[in-house]
Amino acid sequence: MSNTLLFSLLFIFPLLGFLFNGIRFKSKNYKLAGIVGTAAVGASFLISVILVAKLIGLEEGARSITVHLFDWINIGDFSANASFLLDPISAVMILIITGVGSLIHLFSIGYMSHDERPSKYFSFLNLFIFNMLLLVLGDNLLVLFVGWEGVGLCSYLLIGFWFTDQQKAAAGMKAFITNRIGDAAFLIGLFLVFTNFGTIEFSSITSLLPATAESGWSGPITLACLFLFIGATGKSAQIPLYVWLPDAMAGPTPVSALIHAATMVTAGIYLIVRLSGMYMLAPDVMMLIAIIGALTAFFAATIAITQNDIKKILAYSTVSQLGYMFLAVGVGAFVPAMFHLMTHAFFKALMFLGSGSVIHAMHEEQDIRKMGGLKKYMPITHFTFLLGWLAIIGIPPLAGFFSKDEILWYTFASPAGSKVLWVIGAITAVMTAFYMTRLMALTFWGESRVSKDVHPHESPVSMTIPLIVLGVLSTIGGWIGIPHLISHYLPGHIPNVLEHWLEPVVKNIELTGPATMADEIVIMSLTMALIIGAAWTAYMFYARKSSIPSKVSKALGPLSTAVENKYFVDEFYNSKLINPLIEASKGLWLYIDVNFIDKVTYLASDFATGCGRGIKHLQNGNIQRYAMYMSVGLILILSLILMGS
Amino acid sequence: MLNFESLAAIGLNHYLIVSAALFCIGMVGVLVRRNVLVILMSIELMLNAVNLSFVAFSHFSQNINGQVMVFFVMTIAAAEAGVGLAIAVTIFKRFKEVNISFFEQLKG
Amino acid sequence: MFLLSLLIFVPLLFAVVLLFTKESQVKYTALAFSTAEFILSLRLFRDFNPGTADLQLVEKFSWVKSFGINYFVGIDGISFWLVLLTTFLMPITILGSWKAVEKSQKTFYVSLMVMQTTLLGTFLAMDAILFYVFFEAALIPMYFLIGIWGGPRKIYASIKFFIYTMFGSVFMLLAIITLMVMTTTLEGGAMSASFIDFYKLDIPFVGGTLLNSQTLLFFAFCLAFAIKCPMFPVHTWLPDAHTEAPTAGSVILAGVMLKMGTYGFLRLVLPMFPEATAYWAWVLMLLAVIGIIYGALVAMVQPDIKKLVAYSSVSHMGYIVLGLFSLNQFGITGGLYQMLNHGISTGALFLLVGMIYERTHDREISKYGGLAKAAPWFTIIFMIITMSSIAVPMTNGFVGEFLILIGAFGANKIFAGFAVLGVVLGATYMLWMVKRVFFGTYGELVEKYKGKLEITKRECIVMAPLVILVFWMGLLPNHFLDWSKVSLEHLVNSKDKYTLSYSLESEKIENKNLIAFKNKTVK
Amino acid sequence: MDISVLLFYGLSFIVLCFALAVVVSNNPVYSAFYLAITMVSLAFVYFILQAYFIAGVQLIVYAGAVMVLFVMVLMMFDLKKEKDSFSKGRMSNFLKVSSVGWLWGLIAGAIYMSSDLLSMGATLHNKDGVGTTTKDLAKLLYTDYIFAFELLGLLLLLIAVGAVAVSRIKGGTHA
Repeated sequence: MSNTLLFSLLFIFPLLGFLFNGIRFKSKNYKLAGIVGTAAVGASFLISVILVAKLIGLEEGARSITVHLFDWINIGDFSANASFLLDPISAVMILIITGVGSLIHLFSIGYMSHDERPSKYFSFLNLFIFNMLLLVLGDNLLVLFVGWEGVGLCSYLLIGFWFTDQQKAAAGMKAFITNRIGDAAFLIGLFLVFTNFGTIEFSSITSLLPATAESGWSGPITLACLFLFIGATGKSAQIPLYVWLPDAMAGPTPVSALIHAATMVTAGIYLIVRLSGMYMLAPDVMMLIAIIGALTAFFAATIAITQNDIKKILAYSTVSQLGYMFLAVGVGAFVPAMFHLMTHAFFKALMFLGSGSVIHAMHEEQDIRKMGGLKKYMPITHFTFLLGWLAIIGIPPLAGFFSKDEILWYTFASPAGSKVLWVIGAITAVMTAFYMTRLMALTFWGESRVSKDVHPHESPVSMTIPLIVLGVLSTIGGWIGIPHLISHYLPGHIPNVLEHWLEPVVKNIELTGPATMADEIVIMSLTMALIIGAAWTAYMFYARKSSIPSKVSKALGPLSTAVENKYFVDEFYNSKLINPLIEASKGLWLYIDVNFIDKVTYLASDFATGCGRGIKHLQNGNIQRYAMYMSVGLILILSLILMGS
Repeated sequence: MLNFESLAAIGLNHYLIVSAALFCIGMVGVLVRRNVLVILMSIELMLNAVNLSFVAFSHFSQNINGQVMVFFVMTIAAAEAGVGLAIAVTIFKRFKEVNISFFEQLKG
Repeated sequence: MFLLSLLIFVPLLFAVVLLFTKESQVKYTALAFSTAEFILSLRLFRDFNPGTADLQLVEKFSWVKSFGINYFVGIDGISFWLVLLTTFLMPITILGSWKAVEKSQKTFYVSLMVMQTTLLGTFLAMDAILFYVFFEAALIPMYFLIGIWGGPRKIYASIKFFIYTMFGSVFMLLAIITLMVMTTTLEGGAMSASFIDFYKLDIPFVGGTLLNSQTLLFFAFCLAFAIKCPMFPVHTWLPDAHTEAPTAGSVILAGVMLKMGTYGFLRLVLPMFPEATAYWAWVLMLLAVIGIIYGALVAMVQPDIKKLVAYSSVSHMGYIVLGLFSLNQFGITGGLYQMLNHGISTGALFLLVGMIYERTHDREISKYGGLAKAAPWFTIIFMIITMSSIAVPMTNGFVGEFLILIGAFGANKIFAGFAVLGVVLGATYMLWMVKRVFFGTYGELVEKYKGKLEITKRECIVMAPLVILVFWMGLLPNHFLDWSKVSLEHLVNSKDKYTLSYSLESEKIENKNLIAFKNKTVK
Repeated sequence: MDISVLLFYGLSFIVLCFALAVVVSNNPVYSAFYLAITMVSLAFVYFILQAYFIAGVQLIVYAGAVMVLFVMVLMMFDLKKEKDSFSKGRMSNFLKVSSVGWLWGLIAGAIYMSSDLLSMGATLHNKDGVGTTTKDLAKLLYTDYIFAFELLGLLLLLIAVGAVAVSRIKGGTHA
């Protein structure tokens, strides 16, 4: 089959699914809707596999397939066509998107079986896959932006899926608008790229890059990178635009798994990795990215420790993990960032789906304080969740370990990295271990605190299969990127497949520092020890009912209140940005529009009517007066004529 | 400055000045009187003033066309008096008085 | 074949016919007529040649000979789509207001028909006086539309609308007369009111001062068109006019009439006063940017849906002006494209708001809520139009807005930066409104009219072409832009010395005959 | 002193005095009477100016018919001496009178200044050699002015009908 046809089909399947389910959105037949939706994405997945196989078949170094579907915008020397590029980066992405996507679709069939509008749900989900594919496959920034906005739109629609709840609708709106702020910056970045390079195609940009890096903040490439990064903070929920992601948990749980953990939120990472060549030329922006990433990772982790809503914890954990990825790209570790993106997609999707399974079993109960001891009711869920837990806290040989470890190593050793950032990253890893263990402990272990009228039960097969598959992936997914340090000692010398695969398009920063293999081993074991310690502590605290946590939070006082309330960031935004803006707008309307501009025009009209009122008396209907005016006028004219002559 | 000879020999000027005076008197009447009938009379005066100057011109230029015009003016004057008086009668029927100010009722 | 004259005056003929139609039949007849007019206008696709920047299908007859005023109409890539937009929106508007108009239907549809004549005349006129006549005449039917079928404050709104626009036009008339006097200095020495001769004028310009002829003329025209657009700070007539106008009035007003202002910028200001435009473009851009942000902010806090949409118009029109005055190909193309987009998406928004108003007779946002549950299909269509309005990619709004922004970025990075902020604010006010009207639990009005809120078949037919266009224009903009490309390129490239050549239709026929004759003799 | 000079001054005096009396008189009946006298005096002036036919018509039409009309109407109204025979407003009355006086001054001045021109023009214009007798007048009226003459006839008919129609209207502003 030709590439064009394959690409078209790749897009057409989800689109058809969207249209099919969208037109019959009122139908309550969740099975039909679910099967069609899942099949659409599944078909896309198959095509992705075929495409990737084709890509692998190509010669190394020339692995890219470009397909031009149709001309889109061609004005003057600006051209952005609907053309697509499949290269190693987008190959990884489309496999994740369609693969994890179809698992989540499958899971959704069971999850949405009691919902009123399953067709609508699946149509949105398919539309999301379509847009996400656009995002990762676009061969220029504008097509990427189309997908970028499109996934934002789907996210808006899906967060506000249960729109009768005003809060959920508001969460959707918040997500869209926050994303829009990022998008606006993205657009500026795009314009800057266009003015600098005269093109927005990735391949042309790469070939036009200058040889030397810029220093300072005013360079054109630096500015372009900066604005694109701001765009990425919106989509990938980084400081200061992360606020929408925790609220986004208002959507159905599989949505959180797909959009707000596995795929959409990683678009920012994808963007920066895609433009890694350009970012390497802007070291200041790289530093900023690393700092922002580290801070986001840290603060989100602290918030996660105090949350009690199972989904909120996972949400903050996602923000934190995304922070990791930004830290990675910030220090020049692009391949580890992609690696972590992939492993994170597996284990976080797994955990979200697991939490969905739990919530489903608990009849929409999300508070972990009302759970506990679910292990015996839901063994499969528990087991897969356990795998996810081990993966995220980074226990070898599960997926998370390899990616996280590599990020920390690069942070430590990269010339763009620093020890401080490494410390922050390590602490975050410890905190991650802590809050994840807390989540496990409170949910699955210990005594049951489930209320009497709720009878937890294991989820149906359609929901457990995705869990199992993702569990397997979370376990073995890391093995494609085993660092040299370890593979060196392994039998058969398993190479770092991922790095090798991405090498033609993305290159990590060269490690030039004095760090040695011994340092790497030390660092790795140190973090391992800390993580295990933290997990153990958390287990002791929460599974074994301890009073220490409450004592600690009391001891910390205001700090812990601040953390529990998410540092009052939402409140700050509301009171310092949004409300003043609304008040100011009201002021503009009432004082400028109604009271100033209109008043001024009234003044003009008052002047006119005033004049009329004055002159009106001349015309009082007295005919003799009129005759007088006539004669006086006549006389005046006559006088003028006669006097003049 | 006053030329008594010109006073003695009656020329066109004399008639014209009389005509002008008559016209002005009529005009004053139109402007200041309230009674519609008197106003109509004043209009007749003005028309007569015009006639006078026509006749005078005709006489002094030995041109009969002026008198033709006077003839026409008289006809029009008669017609105007007829209509004016008819309107006055209507007004009188309504208000029992023929004050010009009642014509204010005509305003929009 | 006098296609353009036919296009302009056939609606007038229809209006006369409508006068003699039975009151009960008048709406069907009006729909049939406007559709016929639209089909007639489709002939332009055959007769118009997009490959040249020349004025085409020209008709020129002497009108007032001594002043060089002609009945002079012609079409080029700039006016092409606006003409089609007008003829396209009219049947939709008529079908959309079938139910809304109860009293004196005949007058209503006659007004719409007359409106169409004046609008088309404005877009096709190539003679300044003819242009002015149509430009002003368009006010009259709109005045009646608002004044007769409007809301409670209709008299206030219609008079405000009339006086505002009239005020600007007076300056334009003055400027036109000045230009006409200036044309006597051209070769030939005769006075002329044709745009073509205006373009040839070399009007003295001194930068930095206001009191020189080109600057004064520039601002005179700008004032007229800025009020029409409307731009900040002369926009206050628009919200009032829109809130009080009946749906059809709003659609035509937003969809087509506002474009008269931007069209004027493009047709007259840019080519006629190149130096002044280049020098003073920043003023217009500044006002446009203020308009974008101001309109969006004020729209955000409106309690009335229609007023919100009206203020959003102020914001959108700001984008168009920003694009036009960035004076590069992206901006101008985007501006023209956005004119069409705005016509379609805002027109559609007004239609939708009108539909819901027909049912509930209230537009207070706070009284709504949960509409999405009560009227899902209606919500879907509304969402699509909303997406177009806030310029989500793959809809028409995005292409226009993107081109404008990239153009503006080329002209002035700071203005463009602020304009991009408008993208965020645009999403904010629309989505906030959508949230309050469509989401949440049933509001009092929705509760009251629960069963009757869903969109009817007739309304679906009204909206379908608009929805299709939203995507068509968003995905395949070249289908549309190709028709204007050459003209716009010509305008951009020869900004400083713009000329527009044309050949009369009758001469063309003669030429054809001549060629045919020659061919014969050769054979 | 020629007798015609005396006659002119005397008649002018009478004409002007009675004209003034028409305007000033409080009683419309007297006004009508004074007007009649003015008319008759004017007829004499015409006589002096050798416009015999016009003088006759003046007597018949004005002093006769029109005055009769006035008197008839006056009788119908039964008007007495008026209380406020002049319009209100001293300022405006003063303005009116003074402006009219100013007009007279202007006209008189104009005549005085252009007296030479007038006397010259007066002798120049009789070029077609038409006489000034009543017969000539009649000839002219029925040849050159026949159309206007007939039109006047039509006008008089219209006026007669119109006057009847207007005066037939019953009272009330909207009758």
